[in-house]
Amino acid sequence: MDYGLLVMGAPYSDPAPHSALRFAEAVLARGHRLTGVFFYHDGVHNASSLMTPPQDELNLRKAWKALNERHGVPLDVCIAAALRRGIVSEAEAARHGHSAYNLEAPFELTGLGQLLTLQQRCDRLITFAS
Amino acid sequence: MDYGLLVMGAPYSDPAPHSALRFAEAVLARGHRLTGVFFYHDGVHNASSLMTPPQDELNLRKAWKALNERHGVPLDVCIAAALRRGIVSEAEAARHGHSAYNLEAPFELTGLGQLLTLQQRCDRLITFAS
Amino acid sequence: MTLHILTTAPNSDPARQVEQALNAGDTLLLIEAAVTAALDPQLNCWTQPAYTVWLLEEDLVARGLGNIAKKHRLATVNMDGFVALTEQHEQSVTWY
Amino acid sequence: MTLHILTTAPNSDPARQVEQALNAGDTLLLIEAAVTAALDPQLNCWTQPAYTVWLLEEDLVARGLGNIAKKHRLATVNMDGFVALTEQHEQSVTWY
Amino acid sequence: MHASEDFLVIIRHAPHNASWLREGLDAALVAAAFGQSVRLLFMGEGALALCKAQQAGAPGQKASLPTIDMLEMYDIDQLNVPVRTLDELNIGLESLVDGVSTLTDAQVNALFSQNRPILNF
Amino acid sequence: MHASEDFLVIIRHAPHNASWLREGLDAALVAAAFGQSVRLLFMGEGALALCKAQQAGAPGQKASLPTIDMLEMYDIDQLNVPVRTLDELNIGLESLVDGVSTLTDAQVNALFSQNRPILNF
Repeated sequence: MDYGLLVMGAPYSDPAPHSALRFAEAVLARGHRLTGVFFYHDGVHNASSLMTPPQDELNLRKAWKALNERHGVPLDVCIAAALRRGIVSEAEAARHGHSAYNLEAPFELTGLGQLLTLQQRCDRLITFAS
Repeated sequence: MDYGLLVMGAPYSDPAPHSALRFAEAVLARGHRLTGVFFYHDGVHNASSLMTPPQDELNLRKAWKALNERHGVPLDVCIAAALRRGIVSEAEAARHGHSAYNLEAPFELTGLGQLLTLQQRCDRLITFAS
Repeated sequence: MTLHILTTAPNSDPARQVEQALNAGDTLLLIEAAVTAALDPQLNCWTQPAYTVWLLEEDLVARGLGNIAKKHRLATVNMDGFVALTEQHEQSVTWY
Repeated sequence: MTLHILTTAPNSDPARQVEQALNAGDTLLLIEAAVTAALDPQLNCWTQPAYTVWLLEEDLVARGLGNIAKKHRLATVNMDGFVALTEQHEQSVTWY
Repeated sequence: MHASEDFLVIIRHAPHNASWLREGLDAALVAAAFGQSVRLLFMGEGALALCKAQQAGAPGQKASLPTIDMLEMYDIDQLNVPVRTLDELNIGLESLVDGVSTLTDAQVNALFSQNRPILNF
Repeated sequence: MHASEDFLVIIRHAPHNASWLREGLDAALVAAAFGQSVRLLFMGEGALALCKAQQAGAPGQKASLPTIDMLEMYDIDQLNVPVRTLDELNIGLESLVDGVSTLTDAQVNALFSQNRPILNF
């Protein structure tokens, strides 16, 4: 089957991204396809390349990135939710006069329409939020 | 009197920083001193210089910065809570190999001990969290 | 005497917890989501005589509950009054 | 048939809301903070016959509640079983 | 999932409290813009989003009522609130914006028995 | 506020659920390191932090039990739980770590009647 995930919690503040990652691994282990992950609400913080957890803790961004590298899963981040919360790509940084950015590939800023597209393309859309 | 504020909510995700800012203005308007603001838990996101709200919305970081500029209020951010959540100063960025940073003066990364010091130095410590 | 500040709705865990903490003579200030308590004058906090309860006016008005609070004759303070309450109470605890 | 996923404690708003949404034949999966429901076998979700309830094993064990769930003979699934439940239900709703 | 189905968006968070309300309503508007027929269900504190007397919050805090008013322009005319929610909040239908319809427990239940896309905020 | 007073830290959030528990315990440890005599009150879901059978969560999720075990080293030996909390959670004292003492409603109430620094997590 084709699965999509909607992740709406921030790492370290919320267990939702941890649950979503474990679920993603289990989906793939059962032979399904993961069509995409959409990050909305506080979930946009999963994309932060400045995330610096202590060394004995999982770096959630790197874990999502590894999922993308191994299985080609697109990682889409809602642009409106992200900008408000200080998650900015190189292009958006330039547009808004910031001298730095903290979102880079494989994460992509995209509109909320992408969530609707994901929902339509998938057999199952599972939401992770706490 | 000497007031200290403890802010533990993120802008846009939580009303706590809005309440704290309005309270800070009222404290000063009544002739009190604001000895410091300490940002802990998700409150560390108040310091993000990449925060990019729509133009018709208040930029919370700029509002805190203005409070500092007008009244010299120190803005201390818990370093452990901040690093996990991707809030990083220039020095910490260098230390952890990041090529960008999103926390700058007047916000300062500091240890949790600073919260205890603030509590001891103030007549009143008021917590804002939701 | 302690000032207890509640920021969550009346049926939330923190609302139950603050009731365990309130002593006779204390003050309870309802801000943010807690101001929805104005809708129900039968709630415990409005019917007990042991402590004083205030609603934060700005948060009440923002949610469209100002008139309902007036109708129920509930006491409100503005932000300046919030600061005054903290002056009067040496200690405050926020429940969220 | 819908799979309802609850992530909050049994006395929370979302826990009350999911009860309004559950239809006969539906499935309720308790994950994250919701697994504390294992402590109380008298909770409505354990005593009604209309829908099936599962606890997510990993979250139960992490919180030290694995043995209590066993003692109360409550049904658990692991992450693989969670995926299986989503295969069996065309629709899922998460309550948080 | 096809465009003809009734797309259900559930709003359970109050205004001024977090961006849940705003981000939930945004999702409803985008679904409508995608040609879906959207039904909104306001449960629990979410019903306060319909309070017609609400205003903007503190300076810079955006009001959400204008978004509620915009729903009609997107052909979202199903604004449902459970009777149970109104009872629990002790709020009357006359305090809410026009065009809200109430649902019995059985009607709420029935919304979830039909197979349709659901987003829960 | 002086160092001799009993510093009260309240923990109301469960393990694995957010960083509230960890960050609350960190504050207690720092207060103790500052020479304060710290008392911990575990209310509501916070009492689950004392569950002795708890383990690390998913890979990379840090366990909080080791921090509870560390409290003694910082001379934090007052671990209080309201009887009401144990009743509401339906959990017995035997499921919790050693050294926890229960408080009646009146005792909980009394904790808040004395003037002392309080941090509420």
